[in-house]
Amino acid sequence: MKKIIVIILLGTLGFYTAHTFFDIGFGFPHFEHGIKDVYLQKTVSDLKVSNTVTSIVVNFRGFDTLGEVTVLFLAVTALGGILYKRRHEVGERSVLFSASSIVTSGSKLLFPAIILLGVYVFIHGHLSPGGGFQGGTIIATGFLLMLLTYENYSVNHTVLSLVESLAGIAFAGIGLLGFMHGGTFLQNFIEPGVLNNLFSGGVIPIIYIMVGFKVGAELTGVIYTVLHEKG
Amino acid sequence: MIYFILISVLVVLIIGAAVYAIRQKDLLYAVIATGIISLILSILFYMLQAPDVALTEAAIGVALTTIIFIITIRNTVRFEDERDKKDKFKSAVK
Amino acid sequence: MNNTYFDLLDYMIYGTAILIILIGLYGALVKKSLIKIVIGLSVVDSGVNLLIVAIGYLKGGTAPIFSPGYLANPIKMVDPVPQALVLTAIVIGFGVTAVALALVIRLYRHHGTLNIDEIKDLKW
Amino acid sequence: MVGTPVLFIVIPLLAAFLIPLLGMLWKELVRIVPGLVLAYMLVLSVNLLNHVLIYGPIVEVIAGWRPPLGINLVFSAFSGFLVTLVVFMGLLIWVYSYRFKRNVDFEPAKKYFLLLMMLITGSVGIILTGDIFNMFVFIEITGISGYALTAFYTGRDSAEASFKYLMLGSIASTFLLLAIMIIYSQVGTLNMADIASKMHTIKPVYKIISFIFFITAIGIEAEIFPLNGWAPDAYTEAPGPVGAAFAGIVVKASVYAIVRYVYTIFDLSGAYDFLILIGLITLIMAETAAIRQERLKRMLAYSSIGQMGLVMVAFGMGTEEGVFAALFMILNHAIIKSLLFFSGSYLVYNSKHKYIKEVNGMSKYLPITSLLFALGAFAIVGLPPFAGFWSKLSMLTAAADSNMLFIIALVLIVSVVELVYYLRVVNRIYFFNKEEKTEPKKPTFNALIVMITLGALILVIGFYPDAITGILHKASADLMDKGQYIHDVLSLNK
Amino acid sequence: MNYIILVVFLGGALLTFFAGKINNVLQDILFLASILVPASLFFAYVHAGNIFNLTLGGIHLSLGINAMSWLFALIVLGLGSMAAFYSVSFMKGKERRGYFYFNFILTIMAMTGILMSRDLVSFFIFWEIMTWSSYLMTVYNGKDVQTVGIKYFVFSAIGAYAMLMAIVVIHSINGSFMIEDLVRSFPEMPVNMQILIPVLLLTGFGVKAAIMPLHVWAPGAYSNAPMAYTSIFSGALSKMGIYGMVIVMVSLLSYVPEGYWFREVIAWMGGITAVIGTLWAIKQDDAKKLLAYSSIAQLGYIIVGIGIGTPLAMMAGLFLAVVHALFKGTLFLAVGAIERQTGTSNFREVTGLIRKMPWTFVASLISIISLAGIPPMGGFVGKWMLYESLLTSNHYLLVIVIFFSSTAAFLYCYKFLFGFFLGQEEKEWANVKEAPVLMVVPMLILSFFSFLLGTYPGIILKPIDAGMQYLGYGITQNHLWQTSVIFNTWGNQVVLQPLLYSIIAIFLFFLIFLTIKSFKQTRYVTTKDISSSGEVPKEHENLTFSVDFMQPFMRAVEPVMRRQIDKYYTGLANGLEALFDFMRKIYTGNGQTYAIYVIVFVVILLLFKDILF
Repeated sequence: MKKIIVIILLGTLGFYTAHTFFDIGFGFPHFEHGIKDVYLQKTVSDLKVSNTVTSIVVNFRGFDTLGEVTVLFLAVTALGGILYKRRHEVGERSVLFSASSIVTSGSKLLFPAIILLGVYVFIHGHLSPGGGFQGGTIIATGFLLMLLTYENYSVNHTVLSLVESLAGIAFAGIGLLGFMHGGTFLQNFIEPGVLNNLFSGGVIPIIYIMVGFKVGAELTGVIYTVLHEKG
Repeated sequence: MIYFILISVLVVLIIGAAVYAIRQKDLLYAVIATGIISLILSILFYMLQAPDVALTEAAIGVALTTIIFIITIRNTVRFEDERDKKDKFKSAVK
Repeated sequence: MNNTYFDLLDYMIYGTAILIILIGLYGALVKKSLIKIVIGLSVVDSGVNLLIVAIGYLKGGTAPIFSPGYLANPIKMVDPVPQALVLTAIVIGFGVTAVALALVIRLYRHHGTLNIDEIKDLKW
Repeated sequence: MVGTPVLFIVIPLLAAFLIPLLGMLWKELVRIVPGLVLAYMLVLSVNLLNHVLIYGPIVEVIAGWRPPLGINLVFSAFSGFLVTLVVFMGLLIWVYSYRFKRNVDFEPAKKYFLLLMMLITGSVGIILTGDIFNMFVFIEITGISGYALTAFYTGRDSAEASFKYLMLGSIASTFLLLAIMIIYSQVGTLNMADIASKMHTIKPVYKIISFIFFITAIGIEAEIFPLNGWAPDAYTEAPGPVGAAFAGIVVKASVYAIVRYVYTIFDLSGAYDFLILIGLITLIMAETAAIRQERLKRMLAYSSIGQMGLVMVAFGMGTEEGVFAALFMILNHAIIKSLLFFSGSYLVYNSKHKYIKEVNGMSKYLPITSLLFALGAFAIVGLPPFAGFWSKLSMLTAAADSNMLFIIALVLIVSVVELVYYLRVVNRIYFFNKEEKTEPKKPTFNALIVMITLGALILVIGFYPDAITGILHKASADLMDKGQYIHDVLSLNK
Repeated sequence: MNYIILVVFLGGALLTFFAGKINNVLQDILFLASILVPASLFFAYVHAGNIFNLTLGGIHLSLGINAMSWLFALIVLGLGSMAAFYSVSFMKGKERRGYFYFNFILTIMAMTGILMSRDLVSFFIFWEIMTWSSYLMTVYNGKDVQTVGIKYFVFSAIGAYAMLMAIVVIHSINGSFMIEDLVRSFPEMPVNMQILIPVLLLTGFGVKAAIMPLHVWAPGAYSNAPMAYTSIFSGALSKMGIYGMVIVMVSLLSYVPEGYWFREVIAWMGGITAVIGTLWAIKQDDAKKLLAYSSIAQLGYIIVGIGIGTPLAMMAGLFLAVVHALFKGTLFLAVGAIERQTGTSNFREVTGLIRKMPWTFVASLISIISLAGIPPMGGFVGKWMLYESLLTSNHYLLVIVIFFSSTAAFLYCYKFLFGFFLGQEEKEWANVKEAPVLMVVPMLILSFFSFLLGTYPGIILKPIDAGMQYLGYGITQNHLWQTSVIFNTWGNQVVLQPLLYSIIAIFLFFLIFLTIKSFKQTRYVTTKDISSSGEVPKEHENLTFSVDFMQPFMRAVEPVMRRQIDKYYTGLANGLEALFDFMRKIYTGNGQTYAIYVIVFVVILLLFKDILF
């Protein structure tokens, strides 16, 4: 009964949503004089950033990104709060168990490579696809691999939160520097340089690297917290 | 044409995976199915000319989300209908 | 390449996205297991992300990246804004899912079950 | 000018990132820093509000791009008033809970203050931002802080409440994203003022559907009737001050969002009537649900929901008087309901389930707390000469001027219901004999200060409403002038 | 000056409240001062011309006084001062003194404020302050707070909110809250408003005046409040309802054609209230309840007078209002004194106090005579004028109703008098003393005034006349008083009074003489000791004289009594609560259900989007 009602409801909802979106149409520009044209133009001319998505994420809509890393930060905090137990309540059962030696040695080999990849991705965020989020997540996957294979592998929590905090402070701090230099928060106050150079885009790569560190640390924190949750 | 077929296959796969994820009683498989959804999604993103999104989705959706789901399942129960499963085990033992 | 295929494609991506949303919602609304509900919600997120990216798509467009040695025409680029939004949405969705799963663990600790029908001490 | 609106977001964020580090240096900093930040925000907002009332709104640009491109923050009389209110309430909540959590371990305490600060920051962000997607981000910040704060006490059913909240919040964000994308696909911009100026070009169907999605998404946070299932649970299970924060801060921000959509962004004429309709339904359902509650906080939660319904009715009138009344009610509700939550949580401090019957006879043990609770109860039902009366009067006057006699009658009938359940509690406090099991807990000094401040505010506004009406008038005029908003944002006369 | 009085009241209330922490005597002194100082200030300095204007919250408030409200202020402050003296003694040694004094002063302040209000908002503010302060007094004992107290407040709130609705409607039409503007513009309002506004206002005032279907709160509230306060509650506070009704009936309704029906209906409602109140009063065994119902009945008379609205009827109504304040105030004070001295106010238990509390008896006797409408007390004059006015305006049926009610009132008058003071003396009450001086003197003063008004009604008829002229009645200086047939030279002296006095004196003499004599001649037994009849009564049977002595009468009127309107209200309230309890089940506690509600909400909006937007 409940299922039927839900299906009917969802059907109606789906009908209207689908109707709307089909009507909007797919694969052609829907509007004129949108902001995207300006973005595409300014990212080359003003910011000298070849990846438009990066320039949007970090500069045009950098405020969103600040909020977003905050969301992740809060998620880590929330996880700690929600899963918090007093010492005597902590149980014995762990989700972890040791892996075979092939896996362990393989992971050992892979780990630096993954980290390197992550770093590469976020350093080149303004040039190629990828950036802070992607690089950060890749780094987190690297740590995840290590955490899964080595039962006793532990990330230094202090370092983690230090990285996280410092990266966050750097992000906001750079924003404030922009405020002092250019009058607006997150202003790109460094000379953008030449398009497609590694050192181009002014503060954008710096911020994105910070985002990378922060996201990496936060996601590792999430994994770490959940993984060390003992029933 | 190939492009079209590829997308069709992906679309069918992703919907299949979604249905499977919802219908599967074994939560572990369901979670794997969500991982597959994310994987196909990232391919779709790539085909929709969104490489950044594809990268993110691949890393977060496939790896991280799946793993925290799995950890949760290991910390709680594996099957959707806890009671049923226990009974089934019991009957199987008998 | 035939135009009709592209027409079908028009509906296909949107349709898939909406279908995934609906399937996810169905899971979240009907399934009893808390983990299943969270799975449903994360499936919904996936669908929404696909929908958002699809809105910015331009037929025959290129990724919004001005790579060297590759003549990029801003007019032929897909809309980068939805992609930027989706990046944010994905990360936020991950954060919410993580919190949800932590709550699931807490609830299991407290109630010893994951059946949502049995977890309603607070009502009326 | 002392600062700019962006500092409302950046300073707390910096502090939030710093707090884990500071906690390593000296544990007390974890408590103190959020308070300092909130105090700074209050000073800032008061200063900015003063400035804004004289010189007109401040439009803050971020990353140096003019509004249709970049994200902007708008600190006008309307949003500035709400920000000041929110920050003020936040500071009081901080003071109230400063020692409240001393019996809790350090780890959660650290998180508590951090999350509380971020809850307030998120709400401030919702109010200040001039960009719909940015608003989504802030709603999520608020949401995640809210989930975590709701689940703060491990001993209670708080995880259940939090999960319900999260479930609905997650559905809300889905709808919000859908709505944002429908709008974006039509106008190609995310800036509120830009959207508002281009709204007439959108096909009505899209407009309506995206509005429906918006109202659903934000309605979940703003606790309108069929969407508010999470609210009573969350209010009940969250720590006392957090309940006050939900009632005094989060809901206010969400109602602001709804109002911004209805008044500025969308130009749907039916939206106003819809607000009235939904507000009335919320009011009636919540107040009737409240009358038979067995738990004190749950009753307060339903009452709070009902009050927000009333606020929405006032906003739905669409006249400047109505907006004025609604703002007045928001102010009063923030003050009074916080007082009720604060004093109420001391009345049932040591109780597990917070049953109403456990307040019996508390007046002998907690005289001041009881008196303040009674004051709050009298004020919230709108008895003169307390603060609630003026807002109720202005609301009814506005309704009468819009010729809504039926609504006046309905609102007044519901007020009688409200009166009954509040009086029952007050009677229990004063005239019943204490239950054997209950153990009264004397309020801590800082809690007492906060409660007395709120009580004094109730009396001040009650006896001298002019203290606040000037600002309210300017704020409501500011909201009504949509063209001015668009002009201010898009042409940036800074 | 106007606002200074209110500020003094308010400050006095707060000071008195906190003085209790220091010293009880100080508190008493402050209490008296904060009643008497503003009262004397009022009579010394406030005149019709002084108007104090204030703008608060964008609303123009105005305080001032007119001849009509001066009359009511006389009742409020006069009775209030007397009751204040009484209270000091009454409250000695009781708990919650600060609470009592605070609310007492606040009530007086609120009533003064109501009378001073020249605009509807301040009227409403003071009205509500009066309501909640009197509510707080009603629950003072902590007895039945969840039933009686809530009932009182709910009815008051319904009334007040009806009034509030009227106020905002008036504002939306007039753009002004001033009462003058309302009076001026009322005849030009649309007809539906001309009906709606009086109905709403009369509901509000009717609650306080305990008019028939809205009276159910009164018995409980009157009897639950401390008696020192109930004298004000019944004597003065209910007059605020009358005051409001006067404004509505005269200033508004007499200028529109529909007004006639309103007046008739209200008059009839008053008549019915009088009858029902009287019948219920007879049935009571508790003096407080009896007086409470009696108050309802007496207010019924007043409402009849105001409802009829001819000059004489109005005068009768207002006169009765003053007199009622005097005698009912005294009676409640007397019951308070008895209760304080004996610990109970039940006729079944207390008898034969005439020798123990002679002064209380004297005050009660005078007041009861006045209540019953027997000459030469004030009550007689008022009732006579009422009959007269009813007859001259051709309301013969109403005359019968009122007459029946007043006649039946003798039963409870007798019951009151006999139950407490006459009858056999019991050992249980042998040690009862007369109440303290501070309690006796106010009663005697008040009863003296009842007496004085019977002899010199002109004392009060002059202010009434002034008030009525303010309301727009013609100059009535003497001719009105002369319309009365018997006493055609009322005003300053009544010609036939010597005759009446002698009749009364003889009657009284015999009454008292016979009663006292019968004590001496009969064997002194307890009420339980009845050996003359065949059966030996059981121990728990109460054979006090006053119990059930009008059984046959009650049996005759039982069909009327059985339909207790209170029961319908209770049924309605319980039904509503059950409904609400059912409705809140919609919050099932299941998060999934809530999520489904969200989808239902969206789908409904989507389906009805064309209608809604």
